[in-house]
Amino acid sequence: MIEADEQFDLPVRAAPETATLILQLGSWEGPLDLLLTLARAQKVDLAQISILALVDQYLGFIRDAKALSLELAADYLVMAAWLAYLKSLLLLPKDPEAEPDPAELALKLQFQLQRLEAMRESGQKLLARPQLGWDMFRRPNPEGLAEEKRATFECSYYDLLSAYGAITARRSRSVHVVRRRPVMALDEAIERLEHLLGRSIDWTELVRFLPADLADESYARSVLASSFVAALELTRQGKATLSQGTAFAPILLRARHD
Amino acid sequence: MTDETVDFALTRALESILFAADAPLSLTEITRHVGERGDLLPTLRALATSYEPRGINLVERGGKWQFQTAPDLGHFLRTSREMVKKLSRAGVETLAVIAYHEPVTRPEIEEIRGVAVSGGTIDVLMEAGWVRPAGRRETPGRPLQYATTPEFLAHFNLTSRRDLPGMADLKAAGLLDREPPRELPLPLGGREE
Amino acid sequence: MTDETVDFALTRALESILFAADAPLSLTEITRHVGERGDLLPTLRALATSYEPRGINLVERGGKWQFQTAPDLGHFLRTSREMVKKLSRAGVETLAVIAYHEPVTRPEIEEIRGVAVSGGTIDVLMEAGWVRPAGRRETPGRPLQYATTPEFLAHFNLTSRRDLPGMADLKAAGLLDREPPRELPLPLGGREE
Repeated sequence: MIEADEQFDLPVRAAPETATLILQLGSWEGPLDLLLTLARAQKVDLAQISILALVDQYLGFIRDAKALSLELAADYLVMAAWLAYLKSLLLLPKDPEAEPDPAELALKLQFQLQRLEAMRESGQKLLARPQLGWDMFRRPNPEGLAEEKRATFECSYYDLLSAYGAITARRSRSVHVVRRRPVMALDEAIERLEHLLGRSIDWTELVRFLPADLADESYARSVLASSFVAALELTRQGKATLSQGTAFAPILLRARHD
Repeated sequence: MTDETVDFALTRALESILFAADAPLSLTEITRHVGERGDLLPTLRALATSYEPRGINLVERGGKWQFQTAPDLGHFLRTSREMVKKLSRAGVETLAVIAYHEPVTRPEIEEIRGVAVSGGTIDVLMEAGWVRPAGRRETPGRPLQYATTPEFLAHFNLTSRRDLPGMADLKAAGLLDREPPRELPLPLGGREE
Repeated sequence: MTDETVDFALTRALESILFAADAPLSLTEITRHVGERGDLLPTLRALATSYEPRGINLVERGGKWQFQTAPDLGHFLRTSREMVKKLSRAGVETLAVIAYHEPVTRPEIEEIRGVAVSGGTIDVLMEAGWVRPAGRRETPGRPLQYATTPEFLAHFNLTSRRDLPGMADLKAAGLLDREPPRELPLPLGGREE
């Protein structure tokens, strides 16, 4: 503690900063920022700040701003209303039943101011640290590390041989296993027709010489075509005579006897 | 070969790899280049110690290793063209909030700062490579969380977040608790800038 | 300050300057960074000597100084990640056809296999080091021929291609009786895979 009479020896101090806190609403980032600035002006540890004094300062500030007809953002006014409410709670006689507890609300405001202050200081401390590209430098053009991806392939001798075996098996099947084609060969048809015709001298329709109930349609058509050509061939050889009344009429056939 | 010469060969390999790398390397990445050689950390730490008094330092930043010049020699190396990115006050504060509280959601950043955080502020931090989205918080609305990157640690010459200035004190004071004692009914929601 | 500590400070400055430089630096360029400090050469040479056993070396080339990785450590700067891949069925078959019929052209391989052979299949066999181009066939179109490599013989532990079992051996081993698994012979011109 400084004794009263000692103060005369002290150098003249600068005027306290509170006096310089003039209205400059635009430069605060919202009500909390303004509250923090006001709290800082109290020049005490934020943990020991008088919330009541702070609330009065804020409300006074808002009142002055309105007197100067400065435009106040809505959130400044909302905060003012809330702080006025908090002030009324703090001034009323202590009611243990009160919900919320005004002391707790004041503590929380204090906590929030402390936390914002802490983050603000930490940001500045961070910026004061050595920084890459200003204090420290990395190599500007490092060669870089190359990474080649090399694949090794897996294939056993057995895989190789069984693959070739499979190909060979495939090929041999396609060479030797001839699919039965559903046709009656011309030779077969001639032989058959000649045998059936025999020595018959009655005109008989060609279709009557065809085998009955041919299930396979394509085979039936092949039989018809081959038998017709066979009939023409037998006629050419002089072994049969062909007759047809009109176009698309049934083709008639009989053995020829000279 | 004695143990000592084996270590020496490994040390040389680590030096060359970290020197040639075009980005800080994690232990996994280093192992890919030197092959499986057991725990590399003791050798890396010994190497870092041997470089400490030199003009080149080997440092670990967020689990990644890199060579860089000693922080006190910047004045030899700066050219007038280089300029430190000027962050706005909102940017510095938001970066500090994210770094000290990560992972943190935007509503939480806004609550701490007492103003709405404009999209541009977080954008600038992400563009600088210091901040990244870090998954969603499994709470109603599943808000996106933000965290810092290894590049942030490297930029500010920090080995890990534990080295953030004042980290231990802030933690002890309870100022980094995600939830204050109970939810604050303070009406906040001003606009920044 | 003794001479020694002055030299040490200069040494650190030189280290950082040469490390952060984007090109080899001449004495004049180094002087521009550190300022006039008398003859830098002895300090540079001492620094180079101190780095000699390390994985990073300081070297002078045509009057310009630079750090570089030690020349014997190049292999650490490249990694080859080995990936084991199973050869596809098309690959195995194509390899077998080439082995039994070399030198063989692609149309011939396709005829024997009964399916079109994609260029990728032969590429994979060449990447594996088992197949090589073996000149052009002197027929219309001069198609490229393929043959196996010594690596092919080594991989399958064969002394020469004559060691490949003949048809009779394959039959005796039951390898000609089996149904080809899954893949059916497609008419020529079909796509494989």
